Amino acid sequence: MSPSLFSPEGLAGVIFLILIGVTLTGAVIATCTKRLIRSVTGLAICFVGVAGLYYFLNSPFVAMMELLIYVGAVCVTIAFAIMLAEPNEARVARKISPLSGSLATICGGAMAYALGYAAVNGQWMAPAIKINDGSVKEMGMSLLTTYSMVFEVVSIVLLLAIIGALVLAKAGRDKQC
Amino acid sequence: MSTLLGQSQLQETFELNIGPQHPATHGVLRLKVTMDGEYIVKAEPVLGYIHRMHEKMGENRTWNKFWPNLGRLDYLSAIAYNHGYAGLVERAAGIEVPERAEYIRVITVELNRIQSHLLWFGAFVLDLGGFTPLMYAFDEREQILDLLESVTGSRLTYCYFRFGGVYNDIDDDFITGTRAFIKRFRPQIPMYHDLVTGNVILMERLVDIGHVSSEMCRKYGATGPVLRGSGVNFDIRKNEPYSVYPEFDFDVPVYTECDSMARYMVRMKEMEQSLRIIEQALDKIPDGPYIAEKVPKMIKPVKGDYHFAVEAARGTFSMRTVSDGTNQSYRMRLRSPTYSNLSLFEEASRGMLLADALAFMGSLDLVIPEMDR
Amino acid sequence: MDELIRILSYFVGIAAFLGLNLAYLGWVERKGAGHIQRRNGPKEVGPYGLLQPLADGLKLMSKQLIVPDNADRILYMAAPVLCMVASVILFVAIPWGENLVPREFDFGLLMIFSVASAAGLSILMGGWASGNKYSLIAGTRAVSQSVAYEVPMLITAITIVMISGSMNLNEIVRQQAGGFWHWNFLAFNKSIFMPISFLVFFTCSMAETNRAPFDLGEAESELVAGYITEYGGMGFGLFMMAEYANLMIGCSLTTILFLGGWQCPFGIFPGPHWFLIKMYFLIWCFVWIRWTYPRTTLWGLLNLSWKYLIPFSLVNLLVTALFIKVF
Amino acid sequence: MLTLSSQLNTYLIIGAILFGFGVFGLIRRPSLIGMLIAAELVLSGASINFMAFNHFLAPDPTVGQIITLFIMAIAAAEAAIAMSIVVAVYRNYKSIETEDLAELNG
Amino acid sequence: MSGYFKYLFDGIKSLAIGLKITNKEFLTKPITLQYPHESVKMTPRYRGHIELIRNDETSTHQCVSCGMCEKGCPSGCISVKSKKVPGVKGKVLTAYILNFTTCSLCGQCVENCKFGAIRFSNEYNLASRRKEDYIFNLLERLHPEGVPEPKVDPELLKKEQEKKEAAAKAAAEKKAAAAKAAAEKEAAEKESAGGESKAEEKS
Amino acid sequence: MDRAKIKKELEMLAAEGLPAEEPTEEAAPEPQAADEEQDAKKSKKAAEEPPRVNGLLETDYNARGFHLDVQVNPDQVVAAAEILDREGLTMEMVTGVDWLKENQFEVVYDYSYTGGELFRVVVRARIDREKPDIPTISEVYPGANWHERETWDLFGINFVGHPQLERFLLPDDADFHPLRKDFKP
Repeated sequence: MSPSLFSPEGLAGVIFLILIGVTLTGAVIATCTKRLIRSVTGLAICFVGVAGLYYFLNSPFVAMMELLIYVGAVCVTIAFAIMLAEPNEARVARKISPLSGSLATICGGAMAYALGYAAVNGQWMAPAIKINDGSVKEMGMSLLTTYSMVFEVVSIVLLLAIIGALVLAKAGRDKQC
Repeated sequence: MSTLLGQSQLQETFELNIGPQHPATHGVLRLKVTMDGEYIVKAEPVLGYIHRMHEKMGENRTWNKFWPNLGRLDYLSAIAYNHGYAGLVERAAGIEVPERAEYIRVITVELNRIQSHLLWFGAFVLDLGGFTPLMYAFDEREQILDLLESVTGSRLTYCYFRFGGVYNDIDDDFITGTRAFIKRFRPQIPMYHDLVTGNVILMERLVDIGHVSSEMCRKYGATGPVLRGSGVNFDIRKNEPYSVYPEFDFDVPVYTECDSMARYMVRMKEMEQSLRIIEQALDKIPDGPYIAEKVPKMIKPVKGDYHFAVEAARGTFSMRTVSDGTNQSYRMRLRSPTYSNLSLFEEASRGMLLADALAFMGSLDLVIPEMDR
Repeated sequence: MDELIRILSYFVGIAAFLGLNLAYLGWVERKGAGHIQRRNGPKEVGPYGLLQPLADGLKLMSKQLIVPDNADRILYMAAPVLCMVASVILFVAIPWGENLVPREFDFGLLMIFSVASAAGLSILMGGWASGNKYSLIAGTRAVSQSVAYEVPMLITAITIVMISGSMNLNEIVRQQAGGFWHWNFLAFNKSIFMPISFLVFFTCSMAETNRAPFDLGEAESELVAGYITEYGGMGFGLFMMAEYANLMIGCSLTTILFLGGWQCPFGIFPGPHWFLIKMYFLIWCFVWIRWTYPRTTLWGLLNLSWKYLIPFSLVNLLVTALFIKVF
Repeated sequence: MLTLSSQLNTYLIIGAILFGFGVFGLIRRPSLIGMLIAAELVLSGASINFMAFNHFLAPDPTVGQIITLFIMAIAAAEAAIAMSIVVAVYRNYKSIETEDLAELNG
Repeated sequence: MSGYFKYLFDGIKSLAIGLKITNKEFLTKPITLQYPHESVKMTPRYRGHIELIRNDETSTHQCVSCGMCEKGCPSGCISVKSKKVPGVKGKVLTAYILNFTTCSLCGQCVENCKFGAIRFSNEYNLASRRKEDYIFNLLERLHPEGVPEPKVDPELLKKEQEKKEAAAKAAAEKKAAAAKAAAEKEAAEKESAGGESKAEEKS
Repeated sequence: MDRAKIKKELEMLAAEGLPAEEPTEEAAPEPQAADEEQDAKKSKKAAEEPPRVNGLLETDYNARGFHLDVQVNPDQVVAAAEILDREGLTMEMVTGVDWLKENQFEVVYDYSYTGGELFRVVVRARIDREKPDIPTISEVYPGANWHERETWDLFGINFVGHPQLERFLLPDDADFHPLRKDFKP
């Protein structure tokens, strides 16, 4: 049964379709353009779409975090890297060998097909009951109790990442001292 | 940073072209800057965009006809340049100047110096991103320009001095106006210090930035506030007295910090000292002719070299002429202070942040037409 | 259907309010700058120069859009639009009054931060796409600056979230009901450092919006006009409008988090007018500060962030946690 | 069409497509940064799956969200590290194209 | 640590002082002068372009076209054009052209003028889109209604005419003499030329 | 700074550069200079006088604006600069004079003392107009770099060893030296 286009549910459906479009367009831009900076833009668009999907999956918190971390931090970082490493993009027009292009298409297509096939044909069992509603409060509770390991690991990973990035940047910059 | 800048083959450098039209250069100066990120590896000034060959003009005109050129060198302290030329030719031709004329000269030169420093102050803070002090400085500067206009007739490119005196006499209106200006301007200086000098942001940008040692000044021939900001007590008005300067009681502000702040402070203090000189001159000014009576129409100095130096707003302006006994100069050489002051920029700016280097350049107080001549 | 009408009316309302504000904030800034500098500011177009924004807008719109030769055409065109869109979307979450909020998000605060972070990307894009070294430097500067100041800003915001127990902006305001002594910036019963925290947040929002004295991205004496060097006409206009929109968002957020949003200082007649008064007062402070101080450098900026703002916000976080635990 | 948002398969297929794009990009891109971008796509494809399962199937709906947040943290850390590696590599080799880095073959 | 806080407090204090000053300025009245609506009175010594002084007695200028201003001008922007009119003492100024685009307002011309015929005007509202608008004929500017004819002094005219006649007479005599001499010379030249040509033929 | 020492050293330097066969000329310039200041009319005839020989003149400051006037050989300017540098003087300017009649260029170096006492020294050297080579003093005084470059630009005097002898004030494609007396625009 399809809801009317102008009911709130129908509008939500339209927006969902738009979000899917945004995600896939972003993915296409991110992988198929020649200039890296456009790829990053595509990535950002894709993440905006993904954040919308998360919102539909009833977790606005993760959606916001997706925007904050991916668009605001990861994309900016990558854009920075591009600026530092390839400021003039002189050698953009490097030939991509047709072999790698077709290989990539085949691999990617096969992966997507396999995963999609598994997804559609899998027998997914809905749970009988939900023990909580997945709100931020519950999430915070379980993050600090059941899954506190994740919390700790994330903090260590981030710390290491910061130190590692500093060390690497320093080493690249100043070899002699 | 200097250790990092030492090995450049791995460095990621790029060239940045600042100018000839750029908000920070205040004129048509160009800087070819090689940058490493935000740091300057090498900054090479490129001059000559408004070169007008004043020296050749000096060779081709009679002594009298060279007057208007002086106002077009350093358009901000044009009267000091007038003074330099007047002194040079008077020395060469042996012309006596009446005392009143000398007093008038000193008053106008010092007014002009204040005006120049005010403009520099505004433009310097503008370089640092503060727009408002510029407007306040311009307000005061307008008063000076009005005063000078009422006596010289022009507002910027003065052509006021003549051999043996000045173009026309000052009147009582000018004297009362100048006194009123001094009274009005004195309390403004602490206001500037409150608004600008004490500001923590400005201090952060000026203190310990742009170090120029006295030895470096000597090697590069830097003079004026740059030299005095490096702790050298040298002022032509004191050390090589000309005109009636020995009769006045004034101090030469000297700061030993050698940084941009020191140069800034020197200029601010110099304004106060100029006010003192003007006050004394107004008190002491004698009556008498304002121009020597017997000035020959055709000036023919004795053959030989002559040299005369004055303290312009930016440093030592010295003129050297070679006379061959005719009524024209055989060779006229204008030594402009900022030319030498800027020549140390390339060395001093190495390893600086771009923003700091431009602030440092502002603290040198450049006037481009004077450099290019 | 009701929902649709509500959305539509809010859309129209926000558009009208925003358009008027973006136009006249420029006028306020110029007029304020003028009077601070002993001059008049705009005066000729209309009474008190009130039609000046119209004239400016007409001028900007009638200008030819010139794309520089070595610019990335698509990104060059897209960057100002992206910047503007990111700024405008934020207005959806701002509670102007108790019942006057376009969409009440449970995570309103988070939403504002996450969407605002996209503006940084657009500035980077604009700076990059212009194909000009000045723009590029300015873009990187602007972004590194906003990244640096996001840290103390978020920490301070988290303090507020801890106090209120909610990320809902309306809820945060509701908890500050009563006289001005209940507002968060004077909430000494929550943490003794709240006034300092307010100053930290205010400074950070100034830096986040690239306003003077933190306008390193468009430092005209160094980088000509920064990331908008190559933009003319409406491209420039959009960047300027986005700057003012960001200014409004920053001031609104400060108002909501610290100054009690739409609450009245004396506990009577709360409503949107109080919100607007507070917001405009803060905007005026921004203008006032901009025309008083010189610009900082990048190091000065980072020093301020790392040496002062981050330690203070962290200390405040700890003290708040302590207060919540103890009292 | 308008009820797609309430079907698990939609999300799974989108995740699969993103994953496929990621793999495609990883192979096709000649430069390190391009590969980094593709890797981000792979990660987000995976997190969509997590979120979808979390929403439709998990008895405890916090798990998937926590895992997704974990992935985000990893992605951010990865981006930071990768960026500094890229910059360091570029400083040494003046290139970020993988073919030019043959020295690293050992 | 105390230095840290001291620096902080000093900094905040300095910023507050700055804000106080700008606030005070904000509340005081602007000092600007709205130029097209109001304008400044120029000081009497203001140096605009030069102009001829009108003599109240003769209601015309005092220029005697000596050209001292032209000679003394460093930029060569003055050109004085004059002619001799019978019956008038001295030369009569027909055009005093000032090329204001090259004038540097140095004042040498005014100084050099021994007759007090020129001075600086007080005019500063000079704006135009065309360069040619700045080439002034000062004589026309002095007499916008039309340059009056110079007054002819009958006695002088008579004297001059006599002189002229005498001169013409003398000139005629001289001319005649010259013509005669020339004719003789020509003849002589012809002879020699003829000789030369003959010599050429011979060779 | 020691005036007497500077004077002595410069005098010796100038004497070194004198051609060996005319040692008697060394003493001659001083009275001649005195004449020049005392009697203005006489010096009008100076045009016919032969070009000055190397040597040191003590000039009247009030009349000329400098205290010492030294003429040295072109290859001695660096030595002179070193002497003055050792004593802490400032290089004020470097310039040239074109003596077309004598077919020579004169390179003039002005030094002054900024340490307090007033002292100005002029060092000059004459070079041939056909082959205008003179060593650079920019090694001693880096500030001379720009002055020499400008002098090259305007006169065509070649400062041997100068690090960057390129067009400075004039455009890069200029092929003339405008301050030469035979320059026709």
